[in-house]
Formats: sequence, structure tokens, C-alpha cells
Amino acid sequence: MTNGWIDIKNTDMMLIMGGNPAENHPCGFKWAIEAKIHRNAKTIVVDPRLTRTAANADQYVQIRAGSDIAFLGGVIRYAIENNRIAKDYLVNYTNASFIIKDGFKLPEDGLYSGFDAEKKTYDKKTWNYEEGGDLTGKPVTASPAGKPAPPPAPGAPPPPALLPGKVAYDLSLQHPRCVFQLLKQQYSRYTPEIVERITGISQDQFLKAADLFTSIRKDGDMKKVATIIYAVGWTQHSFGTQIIRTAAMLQLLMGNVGRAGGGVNALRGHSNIQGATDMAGIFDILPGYLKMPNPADTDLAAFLKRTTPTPSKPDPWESFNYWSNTSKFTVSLLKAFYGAAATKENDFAFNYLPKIDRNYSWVNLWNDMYEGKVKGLFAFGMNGVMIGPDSNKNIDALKKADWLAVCEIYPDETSEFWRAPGITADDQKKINTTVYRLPGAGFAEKDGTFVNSARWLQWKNVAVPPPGQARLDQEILATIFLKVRDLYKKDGGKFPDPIVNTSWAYTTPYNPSLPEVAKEINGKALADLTDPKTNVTIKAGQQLPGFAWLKDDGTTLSGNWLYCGSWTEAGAMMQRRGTEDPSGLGIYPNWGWSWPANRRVLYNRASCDIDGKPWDPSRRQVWWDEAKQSWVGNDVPDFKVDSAPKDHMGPFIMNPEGIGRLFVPLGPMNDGPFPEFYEPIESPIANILHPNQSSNPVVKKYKTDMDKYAPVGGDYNIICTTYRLTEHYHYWTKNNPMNVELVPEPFVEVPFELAERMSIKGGEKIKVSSIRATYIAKAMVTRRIRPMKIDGKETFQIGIPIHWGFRGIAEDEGKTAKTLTNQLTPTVIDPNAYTPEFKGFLVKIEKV
Amino acid sequence: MASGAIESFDNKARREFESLGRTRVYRGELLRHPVYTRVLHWTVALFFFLALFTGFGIYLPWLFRWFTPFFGGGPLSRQMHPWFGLGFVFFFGLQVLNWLAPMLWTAADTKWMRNVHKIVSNEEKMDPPETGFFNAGQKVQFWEIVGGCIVFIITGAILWGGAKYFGGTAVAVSYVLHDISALIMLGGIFIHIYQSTFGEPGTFQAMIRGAVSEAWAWTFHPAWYKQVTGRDPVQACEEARRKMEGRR
Amino acid sequence: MEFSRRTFIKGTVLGGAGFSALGFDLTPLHAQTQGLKISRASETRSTCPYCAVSCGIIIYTLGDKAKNAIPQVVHVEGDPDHPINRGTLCPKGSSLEQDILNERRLLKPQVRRPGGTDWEDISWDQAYDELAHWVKKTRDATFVEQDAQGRTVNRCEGIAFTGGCTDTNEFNYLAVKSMRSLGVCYLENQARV
Amino acid sequence: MADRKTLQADQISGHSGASPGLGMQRDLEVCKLIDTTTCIGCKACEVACVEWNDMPFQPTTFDNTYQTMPKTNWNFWNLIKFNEHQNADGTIQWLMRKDQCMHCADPGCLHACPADGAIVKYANGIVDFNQENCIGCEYCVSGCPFDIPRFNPMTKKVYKCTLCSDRVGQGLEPACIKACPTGCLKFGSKEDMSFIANERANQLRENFGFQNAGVYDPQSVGGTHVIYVLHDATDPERYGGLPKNPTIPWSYTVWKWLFKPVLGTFALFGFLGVLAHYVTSGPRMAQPEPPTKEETHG
Repeated sequence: MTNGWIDIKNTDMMLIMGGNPAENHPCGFKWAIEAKIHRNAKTIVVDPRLTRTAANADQYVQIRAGSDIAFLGGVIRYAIENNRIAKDYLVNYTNASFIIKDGFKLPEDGLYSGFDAEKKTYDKKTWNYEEGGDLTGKPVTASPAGKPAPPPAPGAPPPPALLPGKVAYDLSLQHPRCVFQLLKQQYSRYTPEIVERITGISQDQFLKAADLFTSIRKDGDMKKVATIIYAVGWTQHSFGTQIIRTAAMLQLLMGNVGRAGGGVNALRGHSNIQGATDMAGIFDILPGYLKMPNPADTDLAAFLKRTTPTPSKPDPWESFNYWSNTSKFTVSLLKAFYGAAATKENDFAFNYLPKIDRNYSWVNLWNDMYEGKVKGLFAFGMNGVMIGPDSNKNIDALKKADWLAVCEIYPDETSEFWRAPGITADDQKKINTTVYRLPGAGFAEKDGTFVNSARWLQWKNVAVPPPGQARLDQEILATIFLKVRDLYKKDGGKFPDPIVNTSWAYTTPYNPSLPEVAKEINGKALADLTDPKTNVTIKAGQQLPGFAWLKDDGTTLSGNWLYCGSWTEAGAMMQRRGTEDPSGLGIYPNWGWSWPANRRVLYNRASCDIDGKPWDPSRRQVWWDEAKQSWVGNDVPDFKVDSAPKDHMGPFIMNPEGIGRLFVPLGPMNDGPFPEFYEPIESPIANILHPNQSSNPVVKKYKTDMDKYAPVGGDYNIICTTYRLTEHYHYWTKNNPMNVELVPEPFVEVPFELAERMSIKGGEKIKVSSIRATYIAKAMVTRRIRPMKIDGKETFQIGIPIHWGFRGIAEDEGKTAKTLTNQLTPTVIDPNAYTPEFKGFLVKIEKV
Repeated sequence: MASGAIESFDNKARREFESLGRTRVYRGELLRHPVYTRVLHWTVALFFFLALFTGFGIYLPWLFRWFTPFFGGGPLSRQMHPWFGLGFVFFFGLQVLNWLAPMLWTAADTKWMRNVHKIVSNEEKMDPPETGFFNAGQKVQFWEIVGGCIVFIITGAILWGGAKYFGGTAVAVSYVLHDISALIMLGGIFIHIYQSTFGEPGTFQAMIRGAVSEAWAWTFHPAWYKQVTGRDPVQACEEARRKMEGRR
Repeated sequence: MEFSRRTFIKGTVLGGAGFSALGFDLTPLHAQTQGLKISRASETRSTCPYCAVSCGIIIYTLGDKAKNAIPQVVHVEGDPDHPINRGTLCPKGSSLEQDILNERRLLKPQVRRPGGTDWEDISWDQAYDELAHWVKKTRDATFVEQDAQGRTVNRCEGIAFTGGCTDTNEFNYLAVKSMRSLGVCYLENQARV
Repeated sequence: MADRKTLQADQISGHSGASPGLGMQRDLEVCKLIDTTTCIGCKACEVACVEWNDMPFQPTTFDNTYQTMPKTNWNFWNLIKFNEHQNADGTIQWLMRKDQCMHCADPGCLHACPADGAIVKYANGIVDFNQENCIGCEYCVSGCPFDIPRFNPMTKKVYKCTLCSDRVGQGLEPACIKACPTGCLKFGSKEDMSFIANERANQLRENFGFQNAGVYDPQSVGGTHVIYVLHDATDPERYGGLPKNPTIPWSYTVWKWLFKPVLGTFALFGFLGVLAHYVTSGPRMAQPEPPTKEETHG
């Protein structure tokens, strides 16, 4: 979330789409209700189903699963056409005025410039800003030829394109190649009529929703704020990142980012997946969103050169470019990992880190295990069989592994994959996987930090000891690691250096105390440090007060620069329980600790106009204090505090441009600098914008015998979406008798009209089949999902909650055997975030 | 046809019970109630009182809560009450079959009722000569109990099933009817017990031993006396009076 | 399942007979409902482990934390001080007592051997030792020190680690630190999906 | 006991006369406000209730609805009722209403209950069942216009929502109120709750286009200590059968408070009557009576 849970109460307008907060985040949704009651805020819910969130909305719009970009693109078009955009914000805080290189092509045919059809990737060199100066009011000329690139050395790959230091721009936004004009052109195709054909939303309904949402920016008035709230209904698509980008662009266009009650708010679904992302529990990053080294990073310098951006902006403007500190963050991390073994001489043990050059993400992990490459798996509280996609493929993958170690608190499907329903005793004898099931500790038995969706770090305390022989997870992990280390010390082996040298200097190494680990994550000084400006000194061994103190010479260590400041000499900031909120904006600066630097709303500089005055004086977050020559406020300014407004430093300090990106140049996005509507991999129709490029061009299908995808126009013509219920939590509460009482059995939500046509009655069992598997559950016949007209053709959607498998209270009673929803889902992933497409695949249904 | 079946059932029951028990009739006595009738009567009485006392615990717990521990507390009283009631109705039903003929209303009963104040006030020492095996007062009570049982069965079933099956209104109405019926029956029982003990001495043994004195018979049920002995009750009474005075 | 729970307190007729004016009275002296079940329980502040709203919760445990008392959860309720949930909880958070006190919890380490059709008990030490050997064996067999172009890559490609959604920051840090030291590339988490 | 002081009995069942404790103490009338327009049907209240009261779990079955079970139960005192209501324009309104004891000012259950002190209405408005006095006759079930009391076949007694009288007696809010994530449940004085409810209904009419929004606080049972804000107060039935005009069966009021004591007295008169007969008219003896004493007169 750019903002926070409580901050939602400050909004005037909510677009809730791709998320169902009333069901999945009820206690956070209270702040949406507060906004309704205290600000008369309006809610628009766009969802394939009339959910419990939609039941509370002022307008509910039923959309076809997976057509979100078409809807949002249509709203962007509507906002521009009706002048419901924040002109000043757009010009000064976004790259709307930046000129894009000549040769860049919009995807009228479904492809941007630079597509390599064979590799299914883009050469992104035209996706870049043009170098130059102020072109405002100047006649349009062709791109200056520029220096011809030196011919690449034979055999070596061409050097990567870089952002220009000085960007050409047109503050009047009239230049045909300026971002704003390209954006306008891109979404001019998303007319209400096209939106209706793609999404199934009538033009009437669409225009009503677009009008309501953009009404807060009528005639460019900046007082009101709208927020966009989403969750995995957006991420779990083969174009998920681009949906979120579309939303971000809409919010930038309307000037809603950085402001109280605004922002683009991802509601994370689990207690600490925000923390797990920050801490780099995923393959492609290191803690604090540092990039993973790749094989071309032959040494630390090469790595830092590649991963440290340089400012790229209109010449008169400033850019903080916070990532210019990458070297400090990286070296401090290496010092935390490898301690004394990380020295300047050995590049701070940079080579201890694995260098990756391909995708090791979730679906690939299981695919590669299925192909026999991954031999051993640790699953610490992660039920991979249930999560899928294509649970049966994951079960078969585990059959090919040598060993599996599961640390869990309940018997789960992953640890019992070898006796999943359908696997006979004879089959089991042929499965050679050794499975260890280790009883871990429940949440109430462990301390430690969770990071919530609003980036708050909060410490929790131990209430009870683990039951039986169960042990703390950190004890289990540390013991295994230290035993491996002992083996390498004793017997040697392949490259034992990182294992032997990893810093593990905890007081009780086999069961590290988590406060000790938390202090290491925050970081400490390894030598006396003095800030030349303030003359403040931090002694060697002391905790660091913030990441501004980090050094790249090996005199600091920090396990995660983002969390630097969370456990200082003053104590554990994440344990604070201050309940004061002087501004009334719900900031609670003394409760817990929020990264970065205890800021509660990101990019809050953008809550002020170009002169540093809040857009809305009644919601003052930060502002420029002329007397103090400093940014001050109720929140911690997310900015260089002494940068005066006249310097025109951009508020989006993590971007090298300093501004918000309507157009994403070069690297970050793999499938286009603007979002374009693509059909899901399994779709009932071909893309009406460009039938020859129906789905996302850079998305690759998997090729094992298990990976099947339903074609357009086949038997599978009902759109299926998957989701959670408020009464259950993933695959956990099926062990909880209370939750099982609330919703005892799996079911399939079926539109009344479809049920009637197939003479299915509520409560009767139906069989849902995708091209991969079948799933049997009772039908919930409802009018809350209506038939839709997609490109004029009647189309049905159904929905299946994900909560049941083959181990649980109901499952063990034999009521519901093998009801893993993710048996049905396809193995296909978003090309940017690598999230599987769990929503919007094709099925057919029949009576059992 | 049906009445024939009832008759044969009753006869069979009477025969069977006669072999189980015994009725001694001494000289100067008449057989009033055979074993079967007596067993039925006391079974009915037992269930009546069980139902009554459990019912009290439901009707006015603040007054009659002290009954309920005998039945295991209020809720158990409540649970058992309908079963007791069923027992009462069932055995009374058998009694109805047993007594149907003698309980039929006759012209003599109407006449008796017209005279009832004289009997109550003890003005008439002897019942009218037409008074048969049962007098009209007994018949009124009998039929009241029959009516009461019908009310109990219907309202009791509704109360037993509860609002879940019959709806709140039905239960609310049944509750009142059930109570009223019980109160009327209770009033009758007071009179019944009084009459059969203190009110008309000599009656009680009719239900204990089954036999009554001839004097009792010619006094209270003259027509029945005449029917079983063939003698005129008034003459018999006068004879006895003379004998008694002569002895003095 | 129906009555597996502890005695339904309110339905329990407590013993003790008093005497009323009219006779026996089995009325318990006072209603059980009138006591507050958490009035003497210990309070522990924690965070709900389900979604990322991060509701503050109070775990009420039996006993006053005296040495001889093993704490047992008697109730879980929202923490009214917490700025986000302000004491409220959703149906999952409200049922956390049953998550802590759950008869389905795993209580001992187990192993399923190759070709096995059931679990076997195993001691912790044995499990640790076997796993350490597996890790070393797999790592040594699959480790890639240099790629095809001769560049140092130091990858352990045969082992994967998947972390769950309720792992704490500190645990995740230890996991990243230890797994990256082994050279693990397949390091993934619920955060991805 | 502190709670005895805070929970002062106002009316108790099985009593015809004045109630103990009436007017003995100042007491705030409490009230639960349920704003159905901000209820998200999350069932946190259901769980909080089961958890606080340590009620045993029961098996349920899928019944083509999100609703946990068809009706409240003896071990499930509060239930969100889900209803898909089709508006005139064909759109669907998904209504959710928390169903539980309404804590009527004039409680039908209490009127119907014959058991002394099994049902107590406290001065603060809470209507509570004291199971130790309950005899399980289930008259309360029929006396309740909202179909709330439920019989427990194990204990043979009847149970329902207590509005957490134990918590309220100790100065806490009821468990469901505390849990409610959206704040659609509120708890406070009846006066405050009525005020807030009416304000909200106004807001719904003026800003959110619900012309018929209103407050449900039925006067036919003297008002309730649980009140609703409804999108359409003219049609409470659509919210899973909320009666528009809840009434207590006449038989309970009339019978209970008038005829029952009167007729009870008559029954007593029956006893006195036969006694009087014995005393005045004496027994009737089989004739001829042996003259035991010389009659002096009469």
C-alpha cells in the first residue's frame, strides 16, 4: 500500500477492483466504512461476483474476469476527454511531458516496437526518453540522429541502453511524442463501446462508474481524493503487473498518489508476505529490494554499476534518485551476511552470493522439480500442493524429488502428497521421496516481527509454549544449517566458503533469539561514525538510527537497509505502542514502525502543490516551512527535507527521474511501457483489439506433458475465477472447528441462469472441468453472478473458493475428498512479477 | 360391530384380571367394581397425579417448585409431564371402554340433575330411586374427563411439538386451553375425592376391595341395587331400619 | 464433533441445595454467567497471523505466569489499543483460540521413507542429521560453480526453499542468509503467489 | 458481587406482582445498534459469541447460501441472515442482517415464562435467561415474536443471547460488538444509539439515495434494546423475516397476568368448597344411619 489502512478513512472516493476487502480484510475495511459515514465517500466495486464488498458499494459493476485493463483504460480515456485530470500534478510530478524516442510504436496490432517473435521478448531500446531540452512550444522535429552507437565487440552482447541524463520535455504536453499524447493515443481506442464488448459492462454502467470515479476531479479541482484498492484479483493474471500499472497511471493522471485518502493500495493477503518480500524471500531480489547479481556481474563494482541508477530528468529539475545509495545498502548487507569474512579485499564476499540469469520463481520451481532438476525442498509453512497452480503437477513433481522437509503445525497436503486421494498403496511403494514432517510452532508460540500491508513493522510476543515436541521454526532452520556447516567443516565439499563463513554469531546459535536477529537486520556501526553535518557520533557496536548512516566501506552492517531504524539504541521501534494521532489523519507515528524511516504515506511530497502547500488544507500531511527552510509535517516527509520547492525536485524519489512514471522506460516492464489489454491465456474470445495477438506476447507456456491450455472456442467456455471467503483463511482454517462450522464444505458459485439451463439445483453436486483436471463440489446457485454479453455473445462466469484439500476436519470425515481448487488452474505466469494466473481460466460444468 | 369388539375386549380384560386378583364379597355386601376396573382406576389416578404434580411445576413454579425435585428438577418434570399425561389418557381411555355403557346419559340423570341441590344440601337422604350404577354427577365428571383428555391430547401435542412445528400462536392458545382444562379437572377431582371418602363414607372401599354394603347400594344407587338383588331398595332400607330399631 | 468441547458451562447445573420457604430448592447459589471468565487471566499482546491488516490481539491465558502453571489459552480478543483494528476482529481472528488449542496440531517429528505407506516416528536429532546429509549430498551433486561462459555463478540448483506467509521477518532473514549461503536459487515464498 | 449492583432486576418471569429491585438504582438503558447498511456479513459476531460463551461447535451443511445455518441455535445465539433481494430494476441487493435476541422492552418470552426468575429483565434493558431456574417448558419460544429462544435437548433448558450480561455487568461491551470489524454494531445508551441510528438513516436518505431508510425499533413490543438501521424500513421482512409489527400473543399477557392467578385461586376454592360442604352439610351416610347421638334439633 502506498498509504495505510487507517488512511482510507480520509478518502472521498473508492474504486475497489481486483480485491474483496470486506471479505478478506474485514478489519481494514472498517476504514472504508468510516469514510462512507464521516465523509460521505462513495464506493465503486468492480468484480466478477457481487461480493460482500460489492453488497456495500454505491455502484457495483460486474466485469469479466481478466478484462480489468480494458475497464481502467476506458476510465483513463474518460478522465482525459472530460478534463478530469490534475494538470499541475501531471506536468510537474509525472513524466507526462517527457518526449519519447522516435521509433517507439504503440501496440495497435498488439505489439510494441522491438518485439522478437522467436524469443518472445522485447528489445526495449525505443522505450526510452529522448535526450534533449525544453521543447515547450517548439515545432516538432524528428529525433536528432544522435551519436551512432559504437559497433559492439564481436561476440559480446550490446551494452544495455541507459536513460538519458537530460530528458527532452514539453510542458504544454502538446508534443506528439510526449508521454501524455502517447498515452492519450493509446487509450483513445478504449471507447465505451470497446469496453462493453471486452468487459461485458454495458456502456451505460461503464459511463456511470467512470463519471462517478472521476467526479472528484471535476474541472481539475484538487481538493478531493480518490483511492484505488486492489488485491490478488489483479496480480493473479498473465498481465497482472500491467493492471496495477493502469491503476497507478489513472491515479497519477488524477493526482491522487502521495495524498491522504489516495494512492494505489495493494491489500496483501497474509500476515507477513509484505515482510517476506522486503526480506527477499523470493528468488530475484536481496533484502531491501536490492537486485540479485547475475553472471555478468563479475565483481562488486560491476554489480553496483548495473544496479545503481543515475538521474534522468529535465535539466532544470532535481532528482533525489535515492537508489544512488545502492552501494551502501549492498555492502552493509554483505557485512551482515558474512561478517568478518566480508572484506574490502574480497569484494565483501560478493562472490558468495549465487548469480542468477534465469527465472527461478514459484511455477518454475515446481516445473523444474517435475523435470527432475530440483531434488530437495524445504517447505516452512508453505503448502505448495494446495497453492498450485495445477496441484496435480506439483504432486507429481514431489514424487520425483529425493527429499522433502515440511515444517508445519497441521497435517497438510504437501507433506502427504504421497497419499493424495487416487494414489494407491501400490503407487505409494513406487514413490521414493523421503518426507520429513517437522512440527513447528504456531504464531502464539513465537515472537518476532510481522510487516502489515501498510508497511508497519510490529513485534508480537510469546503467549504459550509450543505443544508436544513441536519446536520453534528458527530453531529447526538454524539447527539444520549448522549441522550442514559442521559437515562441510568436517568433510569439505563444493565451495564451502560461504557456508563456513556465514556470520551466525548469535548467543544461542542453534536457537537464535529473534530480538538479536532483529537488531542485526536494523544494523549497527562497526567503527565509530561521525556525521560531518551535525557532528553526531555513533560508536562502534551501536545500533544505527537510520539508513542515512549506512556506508559502503564496510564500517556498517545492516541485514535490510529498509528496516534500518526499526531497532535503534533507543530500543525496539517496532514494539512501540503510542496511541496518539495528533493530526487526526490516522498516522499514529508512535505505534510500531513503518518503513521507510517511519513514513506512513509514501511519496507524500506529492500531497502538496508545486509551492509546497497541501492541495487540501484540511488534510495536511507534510508541507514546506519557509522559515525553517525545511519540509515538516504530521508524517515523516518522504523527501529530501531541505530541498526547497523552487529546486523542483520530484516527489517520487525512488525513480531516477524523480517523477511518477506514466510511461515506463526500458527495463522494469517486460511487456510494454504502457499497459495494453490482452486476453487471459485461456479466454472464450480472441482479443477484439488485435485478434492476432490475443494474449500477452511475452508470456510463455510451459511444455511438460502436464501443461495444457484450453483454446478459444473449444468445449471449455465458462470463465472461472478463484477466491477466498471471509470465513476461511487459505488452507489453514480447515483445521479449525469454528471456521468449519461457518462454511463446512466446498462449493461452486453458479449463475442462476446457467443453473436453470442445466437444471442444476442449489446444493446439488456438479463437476467442474478444466482441460487439466476435474473438481466436484456442491453448486451455490445465485443471482449475484449474472450472465454477461462478451463481444455480443452470452458468457457465463463461475467462482470457486480455494479452501479445501484432502486434509482437514471436513476432509478427514470423508465429506470432501480431494477438493483442491488449484487442480484446475493453469501453469502460466505474469512476465513481470511471475505470479500465476489463478483468475479467469476456462472450464465447463456438468451435473454429477 | 365395533361395540361388539369393545365388549369382547372388555370382557376378556375383566376375565384376565379376575384371575390375577380377587374380590371378597362378605355377607350384606355387593360386588361393585371388579379387579380390572379397580386396577384401571388406580392406574389412571397414579398417572393423573404424576401429570398433575409435574404440571404444577410448570404452571406455577414459584409455588410448586418443591414438587419438582421428586421428578429430578424442573426441566425433567417438564420432560416427563407429557409422558405421564399420555399414560393418564391411555388408561383413562381403557376405562372409557370399560364404562361406556353405564356412563351413557339417561332421562333419570336429567331428573337427578334437577334435584342435585337437594342431594348436595343433604336434604334428600337417599338418591332418587332411578339412580343406577352411576349417578348423573359421576357421569358429568366422567364426561368432563373425557372432554378434558381430548383437550389435553390436542393442546398437549401442540405444546410438545412446540412453536417449531405449530407456530407461536397455536402454542400460546394451547397453553391457555391446557391450563384451563387442567384447572376444571382439578376442581372435579377435589369433589371426586371428597365424595368418595368423607362426603359419602363407604364409597372408598368400592375402589379398594371392590365391594360395597347393601345399605350403601340402596342409599346411593337404588336402581342398581334393585337390578342386582331384585329387591326394592326402599323396602330394603325400611326393613333394615326396622331391624336396627328392633335391636335397640 | 458436536460436543467435543469443554463442558458447556452455562448448561451445567451446579450442585448445592438451598432451602426455600416451601421446600427443597436445587437452585445454584448464583448464575455462572455472572462471573467474567477472563478477569484473572494473563494477557499477552500479539498480532493476528492471518491477513496483512495486522490486527492487534490479546491472548488470555490461564494462570498468572507462576512457574508451576503451564499457560493455557482461554480466550482471544482484539486489542482495543491497536490503531487499525481498535479491538475488532474478523471471523478468523475471533476463532484464534481454536488455532492455538487445536487437537489436530502436529506434536512429533515424523518421516515417510521411500516407498512407505505411512508415517514413522523419528527423533529430532535423527531428523536433523538425516536432513543435513541430504542437503550436503544434494548441494554437492548439483552445485554449479561456473556457467558455460566460465563466469562464476556459485549456484546450488538442486535445492529449493519455500517460505510461508506467517514466517516472521527474523525467520525470513535467517532463511535468506542460510539458503543464499548454500547458493540456493529457488528461494520462493507465499509472497509470490 | 459487583455485577449484582450493575444488573438490577426490573422484571422477572413467573411473577404476577411487583418485581424485586424495581427502581432501586439508577441504571442506564443499554442498546445494541445494528447498521445493516454497513454490515459486511463477515460473521465475526457469530464467532465472537460462540467463543466468548464457550459454546460447543456443531456440524453444519452447505445449504446454497453463505448463511451459517438456517436459524439460531441453543449454541449459536447470533446469526447473520443473508438474503438476495431483487430490486424493481432487476439489480440484486445482497442483504445481511444479524439476527439475535432483540431484548424487547416488553419481552414476550418473559410474559410467557411460568418459571420464577428464569427470565430476568434488568433495569438496563437486557433480557437474560437464568438457566438454573428454567424448567424447559419452551413457552418463551412461542412467546417470542422474533423466534429466538432455543431449547437444548441435552440440558433440557432454553438459551439465547444474553447481550453478554456478564461483560456488560463488568463494564465491558458485548463480545459481538467488540468484534464487529466495520463498526456496523455499536453499543451504548438507548438514547445515544437511537440518535446515531436516526442520523445514519438521514444520511442514507440524503446522500446515498435510500429513500426509505429508517430505524427499526418496534413499539409494538415497547421498543427493543437492539435496533436496526435498514435501507428500507418499510419492508423489514426482506431482511430474513424481521416482523414488521412484532406482537406478543394475547394469551400470554391476559392469561399470565390475570386469569392464571384468578383461576388458580378458583382451584383453591374447590378445596375450600368441599371443606365447607363437609362442615355445613356434613357427609351423606348410607341409610339407615345408626343413631349415635340424639339429635337435638334440625
